Amino acid sequence: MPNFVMSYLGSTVTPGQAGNQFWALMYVLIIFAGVSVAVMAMNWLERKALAHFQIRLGPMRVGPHGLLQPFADALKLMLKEDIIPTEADQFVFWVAPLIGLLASFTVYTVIPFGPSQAVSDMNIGILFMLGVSSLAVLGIVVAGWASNSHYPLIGALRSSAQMVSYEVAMGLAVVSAVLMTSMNASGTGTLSMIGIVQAQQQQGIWFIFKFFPLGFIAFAIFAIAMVAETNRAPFDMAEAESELTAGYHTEYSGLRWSLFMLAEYAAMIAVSSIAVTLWLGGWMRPFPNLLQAPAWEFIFSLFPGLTFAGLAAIAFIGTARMPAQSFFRVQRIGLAVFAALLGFIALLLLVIAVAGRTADTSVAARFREGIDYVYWFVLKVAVFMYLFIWYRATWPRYRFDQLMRIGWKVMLPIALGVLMLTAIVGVIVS
Amino acid sequence: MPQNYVPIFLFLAVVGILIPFTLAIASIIRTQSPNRVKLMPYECGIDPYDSARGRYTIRFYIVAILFVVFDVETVFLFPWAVKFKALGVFGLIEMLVFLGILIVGYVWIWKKGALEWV
Amino acid sequence: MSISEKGNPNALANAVSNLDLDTPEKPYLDSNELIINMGPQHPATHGVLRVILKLDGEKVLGTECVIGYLHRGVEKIAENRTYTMFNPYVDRMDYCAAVSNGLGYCEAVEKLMNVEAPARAQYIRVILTELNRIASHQLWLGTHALDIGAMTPLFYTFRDREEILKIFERYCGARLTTHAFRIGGCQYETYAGFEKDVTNFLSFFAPKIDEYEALLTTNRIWLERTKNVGVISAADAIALGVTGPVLRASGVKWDLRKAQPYANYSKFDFEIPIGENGDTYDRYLVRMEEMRQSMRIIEQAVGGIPEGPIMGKVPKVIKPPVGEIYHSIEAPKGELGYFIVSDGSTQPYRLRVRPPSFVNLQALDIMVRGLLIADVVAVIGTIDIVLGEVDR
Amino acid sequence: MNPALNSAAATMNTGMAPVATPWFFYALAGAALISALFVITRRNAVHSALALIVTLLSVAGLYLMLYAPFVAGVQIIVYAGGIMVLFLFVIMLVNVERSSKERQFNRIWPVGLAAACALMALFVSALVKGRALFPERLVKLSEGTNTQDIAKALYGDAGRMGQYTFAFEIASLLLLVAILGAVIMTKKKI
Amino acid sequence: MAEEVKTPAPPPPPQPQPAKTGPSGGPEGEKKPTAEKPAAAESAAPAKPAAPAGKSDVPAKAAAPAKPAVPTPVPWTSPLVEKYRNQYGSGLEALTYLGQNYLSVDRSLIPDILRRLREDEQFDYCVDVTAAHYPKREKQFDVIWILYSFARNERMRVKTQIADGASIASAVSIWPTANWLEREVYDMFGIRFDGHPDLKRILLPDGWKGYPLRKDYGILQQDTEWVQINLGIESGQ
Repeated sequence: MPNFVMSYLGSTVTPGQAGNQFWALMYVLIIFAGVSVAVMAMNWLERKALAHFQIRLGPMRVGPHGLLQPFADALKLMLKEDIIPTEADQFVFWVAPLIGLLASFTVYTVIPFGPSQAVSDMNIGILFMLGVSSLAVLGIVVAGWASNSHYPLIGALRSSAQMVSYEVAMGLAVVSAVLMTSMNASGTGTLSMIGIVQAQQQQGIWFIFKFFPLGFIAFAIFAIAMVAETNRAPFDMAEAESELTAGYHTEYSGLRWSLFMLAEYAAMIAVSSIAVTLWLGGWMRPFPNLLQAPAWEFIFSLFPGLTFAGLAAIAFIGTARMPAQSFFRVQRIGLAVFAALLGFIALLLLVIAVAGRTADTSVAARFREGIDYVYWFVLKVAVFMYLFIWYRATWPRYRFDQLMRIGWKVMLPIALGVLMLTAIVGVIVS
Repeated sequence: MPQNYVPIFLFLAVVGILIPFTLAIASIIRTQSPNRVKLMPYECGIDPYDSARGRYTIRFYIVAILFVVFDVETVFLFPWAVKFKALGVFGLIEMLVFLGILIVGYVWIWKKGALEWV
Repeated sequence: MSISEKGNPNALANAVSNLDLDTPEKPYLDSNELIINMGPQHPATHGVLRVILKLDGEKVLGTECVIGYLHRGVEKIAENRTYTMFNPYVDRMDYCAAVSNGLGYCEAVEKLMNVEAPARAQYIRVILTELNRIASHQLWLGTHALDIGAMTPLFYTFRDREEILKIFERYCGARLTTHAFRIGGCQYETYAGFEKDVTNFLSFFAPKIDEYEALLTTNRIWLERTKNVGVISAADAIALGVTGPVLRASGVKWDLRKAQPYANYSKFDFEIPIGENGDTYDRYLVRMEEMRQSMRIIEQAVGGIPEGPIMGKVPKVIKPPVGEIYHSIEAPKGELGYFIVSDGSTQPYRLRVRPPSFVNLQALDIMVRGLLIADVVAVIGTIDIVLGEVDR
Repeated sequence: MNPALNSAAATMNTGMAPVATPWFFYALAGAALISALFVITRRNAVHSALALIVTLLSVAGLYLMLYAPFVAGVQIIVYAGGIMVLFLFVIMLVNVERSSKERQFNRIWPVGLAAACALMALFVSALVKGRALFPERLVKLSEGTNTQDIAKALYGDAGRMGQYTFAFEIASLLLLVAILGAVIMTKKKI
Repeated sequence: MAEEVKTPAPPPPPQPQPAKTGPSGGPEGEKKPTAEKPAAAESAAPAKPAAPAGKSDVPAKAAAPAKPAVPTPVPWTSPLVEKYRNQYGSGLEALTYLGQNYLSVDRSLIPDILRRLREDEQFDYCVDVTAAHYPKREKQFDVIWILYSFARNERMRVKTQIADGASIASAVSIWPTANWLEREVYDMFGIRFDGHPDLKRILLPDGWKGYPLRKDYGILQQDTEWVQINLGIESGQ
């Protein structure tokens, strides 16, 4: 049994390619659980970060520094009454959140957390991601229609129009990244997510810097479009609470409502992953070609452990700073335990980093590599997650016509222009 | 089914089983006490004047059809992009002609104001 | 997007009239007009305002305001209370600017009785009223920005408003419905350190306004959302009786503190900020500048508080002579007037409040026609209504 | 290292090993058929549209089985993601509540039936004649380089016109007409 | 529209109780318009007691500090007043009380005089329209317009008396702002305004019975029937 597990840890291809459906199922379950936890963490982080932007504390009561707040919320949502309006179309109302959820989760099939740390690698990876994530529109528009109420209907139409509008610019930006993948000796590019990262590795440059500033502009187009695509501020027209109360999910309540939230956050992570994969070198650590020496390799492999060590230190400081009243005792203990947990993880990661420092093909080394890949990928995605929060704290909301105008009259021409310029430059260079 | 597409269905199955399962669990433990006002469509506490299933504005239709057109165009671009270097100048000109024709249409609808929302 | 021809009363009159709620079936491919209730249970109508919107898609074809959800019969209560007993009630109308309400009421009754508050009381009144104007504008700014989707300014303004409320609390024990003034002067002497608190606040608050402006004034999205939105021309504004910052943003340089100075405003040096286009952005700028001007007034006043009594010679039982009076002040939201008819008894025979929000709200329809749903909330926010005052 | 795994990896470059093909085929084909039946029998247009989405996605799955992933991707992006949004918007432009009360089959249903039978006959004949109808080479596009092969067919190779280059350029004219038509139809005032 | 001056037979109906009593010597109050205010009431012409009515209350310690000067309405003389007095004669009476000017006008003159005040005299801002109820009087209601002129920086009031059930011309076509103000007067007093585009209740619900600001409407009184039906509260309170 340990051998079995170890052999897969050392695998060089994704389980999908290897055709091992059992291990693929394991990956699927891990990713499902991981994304759910990430959404919860994101929820907590968003509330805390937003609160600190706004000079308040955010959740502080449930668990130390509100760490258990997402769990409390989940429990509350489970217990809340599930209201389906009498006028609503019961079946469609039921199925709508499921559509969104299926769409935003299925794309994780091809997200490459590492060269072999993905469920599957498809020849049409990026096409699949764009296509499936565009299906989320259907869930939203159907949800608004099923509610049979004005605000959800307007919200649904708005957000679907918004999503399809920005999908155009998004697709064009993606094409210009795909163009770059074919700038190699064989002249053949790829749509595979893993292939795209490997192309960046081969060419020795993140595509965001390729043909500067063309790559950067394409990336910027994508980064803007992805905010609109996920209905986040400043493009959160769909659920503009000051206009449409809650947009397309106004009539949804309880757990069913939380499914929409889950889908939205999962989609945020998914589109950020696309951006990271296409332009930011995916799982690659910084300067993989410049700083190639084994020493550098070792130093960078310490990062995951050090990050957790830092988090543990923050948690310990938080424990120390808590008021020394008996009222806070449970919370102090909780935070201390949490800090210890983080510290333990940090220790574990550091041990693995040291054990796997020899760049051979031993299982420990492969395992260490895997952790590095996932770490750098998640770190890059986390930066985007933070940006999402930052946007929300800073900017007012666009009006719907302005949003559409930007989508069709600004983003689309720029994306087209960048695409054509990239192609021309590409032909000239080669 | 080629082996590396099977995980898609695994993913669909996992989500499609786990989520309804959660909903079912929740439906057992949650309270349920509906009344007429609760089940009314929300419109700020006032009974709506009419059903929301009326006809909404035509502009969304224009957006959707433009989206389909540009979507198809993007789909054409993908295979070109992966072979782009091998196709060379010839492929570039091909694609510029293709895009050029579409850009003519795009400029036309811009001029006609179909991209204006109001 | 003013629909009237330069204040033509007939056009305006028709515009303000009610909505035709019938939605005729339109021919094929034409969308139906949609009728939507915005409010009373809506996050952005600042209370229990209900606006019936007639929409074509997102475009507003017309609106009708339904108000009165917060009607408490303030004017009827006034007829059944003595002048002194009614004084706290006025705080409950515009609860964001309770001090201004109290000032207007006390001055009106004083005028009816032909007494004047002593100089020291006048200074205290001006300081507190201007502080209250800042507080009211802060509340407006926070909620208005929130309506437009900027969450953060709300918390900044509430943080800073707290400092003003602390001064109020130390002065009279209450934070919101202060009941700070009495007929004939002030009841409370300033507490020790009042001047210092006010001065501290001024130095604390000056950079804060810049902070708000840094967040919004040059923000591109803010500009797009507010420029040329909810435009009302000066002629329209006058015809519709709009007052306060809304009127000034349309370019009419009219402020009761200058035009018909009350209290001792004539002693202070300050500017009346005006706008040019009468759009939401100008109203925003005018209010921001008004906060600065209020600080100027406070600065001058707090340095010059004279010694002396704080109450004028007012009998214990207030019985104004028979007569009627109209007195109005420049409340943060516009002209707040009290029309009092006295029959010589201890209770007002009739007390009419001319609320600025009520009259200003009438301009909503003109301002939002042809705009989009999102602009409706922006315009409601920019008119700065308080439903307690609209409905009384 | 797991030897089975490496051998599996080795197959990757040549082509994908099929997994449980009949099961997937019957499941997908069944889903496509049943949902297609729902499309025409549901009175509520939105229900029909949802059923149609299932049909289209099942067909996309069938394309995957045929080692044509690019076509499957296009099916998802264009049909399920694009056209269905268009359909739903159009459904919202008609009064669903009224139209669902109208009669569903009008008098030309025999014609429709005849057309369906003719199509059926075509399919049966294709099934019977089998390979004779289709040249072998078209089936040979390998999964791993599917997109690249399509690119070759569409855009040519190394300076030569591809098989469908001309058709591809014509397609852009078609798209142009679609844009113009949509705008002219919906914006009558222009 | 009563274009023609009807010169009502009796002199302007008596001022309501609150208007007048006592000695003279009206101070102008502290509100001193800064702009070119036309000659105000300084020249206290011989007090022309508008009407005998008035309950002639002993001014209860009317509190003016130094001189026991209880203010009283004095005639308001200005070119504006002269102009209209010449035209309308006794249908109109101009007074100043505590420095605030008002015109008491016969009901039939109202639409005409309001229009002229806006168009000829630049009273372009209608501050308020309100009313007061005097149940003991024959003409039970005072309707009051408070006007302001930006050009003159001057405020004035126009008053008229109407009987219960009578209606009065709407000023909406003169000042659009009168729309809601008139609706409120209608809502609270039941005074109807002819020519108002949409005269319905504004603060109270549409089906409400009774006019709360009338003196015969008790402070605790409610339309119990409405409350029972619409709010489902048994007691109706």
